[in-house]
Amino acid sequence: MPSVDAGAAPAGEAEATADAESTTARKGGFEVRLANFTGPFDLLLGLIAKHKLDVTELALATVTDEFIKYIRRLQELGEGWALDEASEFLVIAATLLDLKAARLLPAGEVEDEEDVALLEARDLLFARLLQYKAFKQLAAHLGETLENEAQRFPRQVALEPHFAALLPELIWRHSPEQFAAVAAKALEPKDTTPPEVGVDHLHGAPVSIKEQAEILGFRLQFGRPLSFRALVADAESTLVVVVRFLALLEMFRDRVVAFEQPAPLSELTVRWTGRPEGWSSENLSEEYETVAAPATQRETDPEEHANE
Amino acid sequence: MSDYEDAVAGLAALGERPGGARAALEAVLMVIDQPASSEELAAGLGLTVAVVDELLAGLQRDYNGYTVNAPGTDADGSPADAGASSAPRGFELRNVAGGWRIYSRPEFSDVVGKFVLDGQTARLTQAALETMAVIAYRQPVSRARVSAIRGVNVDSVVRTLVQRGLVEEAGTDPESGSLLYRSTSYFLERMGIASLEELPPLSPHLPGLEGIEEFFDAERM
Amino acid sequence: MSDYEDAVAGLAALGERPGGARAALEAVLMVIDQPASSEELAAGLGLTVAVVDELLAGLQRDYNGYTVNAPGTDADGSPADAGASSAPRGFELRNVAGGWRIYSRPEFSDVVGKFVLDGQTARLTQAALETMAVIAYRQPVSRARVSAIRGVNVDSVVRTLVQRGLVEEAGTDPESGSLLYRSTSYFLERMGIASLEELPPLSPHLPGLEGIEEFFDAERM
Repeated sequence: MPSVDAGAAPAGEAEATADAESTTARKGGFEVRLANFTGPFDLLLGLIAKHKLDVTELALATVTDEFIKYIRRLQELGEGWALDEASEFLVIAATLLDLKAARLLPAGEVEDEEDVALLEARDLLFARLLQYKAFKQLAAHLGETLENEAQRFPRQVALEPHFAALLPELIWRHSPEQFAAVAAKALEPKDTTPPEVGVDHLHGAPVSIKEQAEILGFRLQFGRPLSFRALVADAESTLVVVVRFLALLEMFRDRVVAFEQPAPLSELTVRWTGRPEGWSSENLSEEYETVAAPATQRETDPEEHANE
Repeated sequence: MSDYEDAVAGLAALGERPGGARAALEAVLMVIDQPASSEELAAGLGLTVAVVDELLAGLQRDYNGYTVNAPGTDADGSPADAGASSAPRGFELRNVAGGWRIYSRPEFSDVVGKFVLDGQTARLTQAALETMAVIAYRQPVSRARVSAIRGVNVDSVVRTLVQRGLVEEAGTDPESGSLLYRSTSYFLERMGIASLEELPPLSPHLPGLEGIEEFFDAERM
Repeated sequence: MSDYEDAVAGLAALGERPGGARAALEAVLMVIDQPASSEELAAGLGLTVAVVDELLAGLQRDYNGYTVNAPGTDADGSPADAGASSAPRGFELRNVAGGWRIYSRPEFSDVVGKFVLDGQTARLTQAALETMAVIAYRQPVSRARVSAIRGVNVDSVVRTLVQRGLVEEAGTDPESGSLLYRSTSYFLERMGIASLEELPPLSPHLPGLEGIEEFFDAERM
């Protein structure tokens, strides 16, 4: 089903390929007509179909070049191509490239671990591709059925007045102010669901900026100026070093510490400048409070910063 | 007589379909919400008003249970009457205020009334209340837009609000062609306010409204 | 057998009216604005489900244009079939999303479309269809899992499907805590099927299913 209602297309996928098509028309020379692929599997299936290959055949290398050429083209087009999509494409391109490279090697020698891993990667790719193919076929069926069904119009007429009159009188207890509150809540943007980013592969222990600021504050407030090196001497991991540095920046913004560094890359000395009492890490700038306020959120914050 | 030729052409096209022009007319009558005049029906079906009037009369008799041979049936043997039955149906075709619509037969109003009342509550659901709020503050607004704002499909809820007289149709969107809805004077009455201007402003609850507005426009379907 | 007695009493009362129980059922079908199950209809009419099912089947045949003597018609001569006609009507009675409802016949979609302004929604994109398929066959399912199957992020597509009322949230996964999604009854309605079992089976599309299935369960997010 190449004809896709572009008007209703959700952002991302359709836009990227729409751009791609127009560019192809302009530049020419690129043999693959950039159809409206909905993802890497779709593209892969498209290329396999074009070469009349069976998905189950070991001829994927034939389409690898084209696949990678296509990715490169998409990359050149740049904008409108979402990061997560790009990475999916690249993961598959990398797998294909591996497989293609493996085919250039003498056959029949599956001995070392790398070869086994490659075979597993191939099986994984095949399996995912087959699964996707199945759902794509079912999607076509859904599309046809929905289209056929749209030919029928259900009877859903308004209730005849004498029946409507039978309905019990509506109970309405909302004052205009309460109603406005309902409206404000209903009109609040709900689109706060963050895209699901997998963090399973991250194993950093939870480190909180406030917690580290508390430690730093305690050491500086009741002692002499300390070098950054000394302040992080007991840090058990790089993550703690990073978080302590961020905490210092926060404290600097709150004007409770000052820095001294005689020359670039030389020793950084930190000095307490705040009043001796009345400071606590709870007073850190609001920006961090909003990020770190909920107890559950706090744990993941340092990780996020560490990632950046 | 181009009208006549058009009508014949229309009849021919419809005649090839199962049930012919009569069934086409029935199909329309069965799903339209607002009564339609014979002129409107004729225009939509590509038939002359005379032909539509005849078909309408045939359907009316048919639903009322006259048989093909009963008195009052046209003798011209038009295909419209070929399928007429002998027992009245549970519905009837009525011409009300210049428009035709299919209604349930009054003999069964007690049964139908009982069915309609079953499961009806006197209170609006939270979903209905929120939808009402969005319509009141964003009117005139299409269902698609309310759906986008609320993040769920609101078709049946809007129908309930219309049925309850709190919301009414307000023309169509010139761009998308979709129906627009607005609040009714009954809504104002229930809120105890004289006009929409008396609705409390949203700004205190909702800072940065402008940005949100854009956001929803971009997301529009 | 109080059920039976009730049913007989109901039948008797309705039987005295023109068109009888069949017409009463038709009258109710005229006012419902969403599919009604045979149980709901039976309760509203004071008939047994078995009787209502038989009446519904009779009406369905009747609207489709079978004559009384046509094959497939019950031989018991129930009043439901007394008025059956030979030409199909412009509408049909269908069992969709677990309930019965009257629809205009698809042959007249072009004509009816002119009169029904807001009935139809825009077509789904390829991406939306694929996402819908995965959710329909793997429900309840998280977005992450749908993404894994489709190979692309599906957040915005799922949001669109939720707004269109085709998909809804179905709690959270006890392990990962991520939101789960399932298809709605509106999806069944739009598909014209009574339940999810009527979807074509997935297995023929998946070669060598056994091994793969295990494999994907392991991959499950």
